[in-house]
Amino acid sequence: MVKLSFNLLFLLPKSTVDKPKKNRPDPEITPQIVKEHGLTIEEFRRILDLIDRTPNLTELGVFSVMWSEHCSYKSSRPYLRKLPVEGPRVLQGPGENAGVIDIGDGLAVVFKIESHNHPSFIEPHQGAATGVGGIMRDIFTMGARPIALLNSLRFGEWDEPRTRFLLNGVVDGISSYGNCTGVPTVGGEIYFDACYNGNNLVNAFCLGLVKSDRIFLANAGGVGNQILYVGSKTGRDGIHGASLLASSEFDETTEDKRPTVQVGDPFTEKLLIEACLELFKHDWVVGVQDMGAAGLTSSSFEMAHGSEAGVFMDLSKVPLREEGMIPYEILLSESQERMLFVIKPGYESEALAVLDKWGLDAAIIGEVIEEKSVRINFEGQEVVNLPTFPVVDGALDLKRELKRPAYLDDVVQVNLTEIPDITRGDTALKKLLASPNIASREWVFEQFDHMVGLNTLVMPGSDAAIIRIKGTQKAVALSVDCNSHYCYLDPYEGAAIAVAEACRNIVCSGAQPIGLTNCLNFGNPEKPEIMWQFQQAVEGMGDACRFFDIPVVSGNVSLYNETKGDAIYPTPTVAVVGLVEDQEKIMTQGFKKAGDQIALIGFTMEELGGSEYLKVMLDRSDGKPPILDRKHEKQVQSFCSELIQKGLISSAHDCSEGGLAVAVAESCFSYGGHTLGATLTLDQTLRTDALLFGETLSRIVVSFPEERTDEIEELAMRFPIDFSLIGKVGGSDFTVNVNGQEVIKQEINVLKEIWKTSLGSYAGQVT
Amino acid sequence: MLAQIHITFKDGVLDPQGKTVHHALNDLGYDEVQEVNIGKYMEIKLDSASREEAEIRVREMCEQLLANTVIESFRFTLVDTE
Amino acid sequence: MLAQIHITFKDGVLDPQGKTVHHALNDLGYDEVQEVNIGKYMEIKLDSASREEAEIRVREMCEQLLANTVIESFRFTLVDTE
Amino acid sequence: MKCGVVVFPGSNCDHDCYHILSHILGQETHWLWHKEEVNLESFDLVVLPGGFSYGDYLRPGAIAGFSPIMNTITRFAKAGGKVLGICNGFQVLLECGLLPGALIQNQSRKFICKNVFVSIDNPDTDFTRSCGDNRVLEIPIAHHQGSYYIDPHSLSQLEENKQIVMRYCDADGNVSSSSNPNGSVGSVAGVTNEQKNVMGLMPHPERCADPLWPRTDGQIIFQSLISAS
Ligand SMILES: Nc1ncnc2c1ncn2[C@@H]1O[C@H](COP(=O)(O)OP(=O)(O)O)[C@@H](O)[C@H]1O
Ligand SMILES: [Mg+2]
Repeated sequence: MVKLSFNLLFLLPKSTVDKPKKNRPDPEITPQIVKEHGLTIEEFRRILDLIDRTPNLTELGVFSVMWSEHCSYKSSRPYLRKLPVEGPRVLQGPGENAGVIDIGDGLAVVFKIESHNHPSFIEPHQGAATGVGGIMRDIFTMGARPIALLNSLRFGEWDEPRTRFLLNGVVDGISSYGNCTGVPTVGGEIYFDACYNGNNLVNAFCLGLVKSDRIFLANAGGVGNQILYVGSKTGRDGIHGASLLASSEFDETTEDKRPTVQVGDPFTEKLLIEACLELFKHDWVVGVQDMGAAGLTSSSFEMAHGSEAGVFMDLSKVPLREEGMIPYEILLSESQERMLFVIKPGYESEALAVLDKWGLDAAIIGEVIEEKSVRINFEGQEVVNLPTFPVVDGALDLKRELKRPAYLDDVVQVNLTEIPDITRGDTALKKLLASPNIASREWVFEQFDHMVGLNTLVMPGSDAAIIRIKGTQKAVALSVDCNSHYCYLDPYEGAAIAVAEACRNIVCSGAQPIGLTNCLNFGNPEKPEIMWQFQQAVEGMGDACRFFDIPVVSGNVSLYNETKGDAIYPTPTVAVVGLVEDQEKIMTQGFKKAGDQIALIGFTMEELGGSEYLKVMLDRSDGKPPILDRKHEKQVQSFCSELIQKGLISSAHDCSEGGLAVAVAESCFSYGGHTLGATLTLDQTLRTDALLFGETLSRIVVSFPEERTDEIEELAMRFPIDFSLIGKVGGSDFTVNVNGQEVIKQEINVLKEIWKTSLGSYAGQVT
Repeated sequence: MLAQIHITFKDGVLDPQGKTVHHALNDLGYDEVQEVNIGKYMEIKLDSASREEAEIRVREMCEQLLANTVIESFRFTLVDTE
Repeated sequence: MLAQIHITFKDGVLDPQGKTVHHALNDLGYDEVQEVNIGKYMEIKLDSASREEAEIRVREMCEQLLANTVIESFRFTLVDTE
Repeated sequence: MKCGVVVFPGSNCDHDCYHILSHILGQETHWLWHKEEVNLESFDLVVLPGGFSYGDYLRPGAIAGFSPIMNTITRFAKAGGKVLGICNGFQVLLECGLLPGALIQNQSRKFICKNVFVSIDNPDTDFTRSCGDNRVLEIPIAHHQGSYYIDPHSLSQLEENKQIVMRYCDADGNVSSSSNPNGSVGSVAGVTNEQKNVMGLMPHPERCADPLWPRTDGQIIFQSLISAS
C-alpha cells in the first residue's frame, strides 16, 4: 500500500473549520488516521481535491462512512446498473429506502431485503434482531405499514461447533424482535453448508402496504423546513473507527473496548411504526429517512443531496443516551430505532405532540438551507461544513479486477457411470428428509408469530406465503430463494436459477410475479475471482429478470463475507413478490384428498450435479448444476397458473432440493393439514437415483380430483407441455413403483416424524 | 457451595428494559429514580471439591454459557453452604 | 444511593429457565451443578433524602411493580454512592 | 353489543380484535387509549388485546397494569361489566389482580405460535355459552410466557368455583401433559374471576373468527358475548 508522506500533508490547505475548543483537541490528520478510516490514499487525495482543504477528524469520519463499500456501493454499482428496474407497475425503483410496486385499487407494496451478516456472527441474537428492525424501518420510512417479514438464513454445517449456537441465537433474535413489533414473519429459507462455517448469513426482508399517493421519499424540500429527530436517544453504538477513538494518542479517557454490537429495542420500534404512520397522515411532513448504517450522517447528507439543498444541524440538540459524547460520535453512532423527518415550519409543536403521545424522544435539531452543504454545529462551534455532492456521490466507482476462478475448471459434469445406481430408495429418502437442508422448518417458524395481523392466508410451510390485502380481493405471495451451491458451480446460471425458482414458488401459490428484490452476499471484492462471481451472478440475475419480465426494485450488497481467506459460496438471494387478484384462487402444496390424481408438469433428466442427494449420500458437492431452459420454465409456470386460475387443481408444489420423491413426500405432510399417503407409479428409462432424487428444474407436482383428468390432459396437449400422471393420493404409506418394481415403501407417518423432528432435535442439543 | 452470579450489560450497551422500567417508575411517582439497570441473578448450588476449583469452574460456566460476554459482564461470589 | 434488588422465584414455582440451564450445564460436563435458580438483578440509582426514606420507597416499588409477589420474592440492599 | 378495544403502547392484536368485532361480527366497537379514563358505563364489553405492551419488559403485562385506563376498567369489572383479556391482555389482568394466578415462561423457553386444541371446561359462562355440544375448539396460540401458575390450594378453589374456562387438550378433547403446549398447571388455558364477568385466556379467538379461513372456532367466544348482552 502506498503511504501518504507527511510532507504532502504539510502542503495541504489548512482546515477552515474551527476546531471544537471545549472538547478534545482535533488531532492532525495523519496517514495512519486516514488508513484507520478505511480510506485509500487515492480516495484521500480525491477528498482533498473535491473540498479543496483538509477535512477535520469529524469530516474525515463522515467521508469514511459515506465512502465505505456499505454506503457507496463503489465495487458493485457499475454492475447493479445493468439490472432491469423498470416496468409498468414500478412506482419506485432502486435508489430510495425500498422499492414500490403498484398493485391496483390505489394501493402499492413496498419491499426490500437487507443483510445483517457480520453483526449476527458476532452476536447472533442482537445481530439478527437489529437486522429485522433495520429492514422494517426502511419500509415504514416510505410511509407504508409493514405487514410481512421473511428471512433467508445460512449457517455452517451441523457438525461445526458454532452452528447450533448461531442457529438458536439468530432464530431467537428474529422471534423476539419481529413478534414484539406485531409484524408477522411468514416465511424464509435456511441452508446449512460448510462454506458458511465462518460467516453465517442473515438476510431480512420486509413488505409494507401503502396508498399509492402517500409514498414518502428521503426528501428535504424547501429552505426553512425543519429537521426533526425521532426515536431512541443516541448512544455510542457501533461507531465506525472505534479503535481509533480509543487509541491513547488523542483520547486519554480511554475506556474498555466498547462492544460493537447494538442491542435492539423492538418496543421502541413498534412505537416508532405507529407514531410515524400517524405523522404521515399530515401534509406538513415533507420527507423522512431512517438512520441506518452511518446514522445521522447518511440520513442528513442523503436528504440534502436528494433535494438539491443543504442542511444545518445543531448536534447539541440531539437527544443523547450517554454523557460526554463528541460530534464525531454523535454523527457516526449507529444507535437503532431512530428516524429523521423533515417538516414544514410552523408545525413543530403538532409533530412533537404526536411523538409525545407515543412516548418517543424527539427534537428539532436543524433546518434546510439553500447552500448545497451540510453544516453542523456543536456547542456553538461549527464542526462540519461539507458540500453534499462530494460526500454522497463523490466516491469513484472502483473498476475491480475480474478473473474466472480456477476451481471452475474442475467442475465438470458428474460422471454417472462412477456412481452405482440404487435398487431401493428408502434409505436415501429417509436420510434426505432428515437432512439439514430439507427437514421441516417447523421448529423455526413456530417461534415466529406468523399469524398476527390476520392476513396470513397461507402460513409458512408452503412454497410461498400469502398475505391478503384487507378491503380488496387481492393478496400478495412472497418467496425468498437461492441455491448457493449451484451459484458456486456456476454463478451466472445459479443466480438465474434462483430467480426462476422464486418465481416458480410464487406461481405454485396462485400468484403472478410482479417484482423482485435481492441481497448479494459475496466474499472479498478485492479478489478478482470473487468480483468475477459477483459480475456473473448479477448478469445472470439481470438476464433472468429480463426474460421473466420482473423488475428489480430494491436490494442490498454484502461483501467481505469471508474468514481467514475462505469466502462463502456466492449467495445472490432473491425475494420475489407476486400478486393474487382473487383470494379464492390461491394454492398450497399439500395434498387435499385421498383418491386425487398426482401428476408432474415438466420432465425429469439424469441430473445429479450439485444435488442434495450427492451431498447427503456420497458426500460429494461437485458437478454441474441442473440446466435451466428458460423458455421451458416459462411454459411450465404459465401452464401451472392456468390450471390454478381455472380452478382445476387441488395442490401444486415445485420440485427442488431432494427431487421428485421429496417433493411428493412434502405434499403428503403438508403442515397444519392432515397427512395423506401416496403411491407413485413411474415408467422410466432413467437411473432410479436421478429419477427419484435428481434436481431437474422446471418441474411441478400437482394433484386434482380424478374426474378432471381428461380435461387437464387435454389442456396440456393443446398447450403443449410435458405432463404425466404419476400416481395417486391415499393410503397410509408412501410407495414408489418404477417399471413395475417397488423401490420405496414406507409408512407416511414414520417419514413425517423423521422430517418434522430433525431440525428441532438438532437445535435442542447441548454441545 | 453456592455461587451467586450477577450478570449485567456492559457500559454503553442499551438496556431497553431498564429504560422502560425507569419511565414506569417515574410515571408511578417515584421521581427520585435516576437510573435503572436490569440484569440477571443466578444461584447455582455446587458440589465442588474446593473453593479454588469452584472458582475456576464457575468462571468457565459464565464464559461458556451463562453470560453473553459480547454485551454482558458477570461477577460472582461463592458462599459456603454447610 | 444505589438500590441493589434481587428478585427470585418463590419455592414451588417451577423455573423453566433454571431447569434448562441446569441440564445444559450438566450436559456440558459440569456434573457438580446441583441446582440452578435464575432471577433478576436490578440496580436503581436513587436521589433520596435519607436511607430510611429510600428503604421505604424501594420496598414499595418492589411490591407495586418490580416483583410479582404471586410468584416472586425480593430482597434489596442500599449502598451509598457518594 | 358496544365494545371497547384497549390500546396500550405495544399492543399488536388490537387491530385484529377490532376487525373481528366490528367488520366480521358487526358490533359497535371503539378504541380505548391507555391514557384515557373514559366513561365505560354504556359499554357491554372491554377487550384487552394481545401483543407486547411495554415490550413485555420486566414482566408481560406488568407495566400496562398501571395504565390510567386500568382504573376505569377495574371499576367497570367490579360493577359487573364484561372484560376479555387475550394473551397479553390476560397477562395484564393477572398483573393487576383482576384474575388469580400468574403466567411464566413456556416450558420450552421458546415463543410458540401454532394451532392447539382447547376443551371448554365451563360452558356455562357468558364467554362460552354458544359452544353448544362443540366442546373442543381448534385455536391458535402465540406467546412466550403462557405457562399458567397458581398454587395447588388456589387451583382447587378455581376448580370448585368453576373458574377454569378452558384447558389445553388433544383433538379428541383429552387433557394430558402431552397436549399441554406450555407447561401450564392443570393445562389451564383460560380462567374467569369469581363473578365470571372477567375472563383471560392465552389462545387467540380473534385469529380464528374470520370466515376467510377454514375454521372459525374463535367466533364461539364472541358469539357467546353477543348473546349475553
Ligand atoms: N443488489 C441490488 N439490486 C438493486 N438495488 C440495490 C441493490 N443493492 C442496493 N440497491 C439499492 O440501493 C439503494 C441503497 O441501498 P442501501 O444502502 O442498502 O439502503 P439503506 O441506505 O436504506 O440501507 C437502495 O435503494 C437499494 O434498494
Ligand atoms: Mg434506509
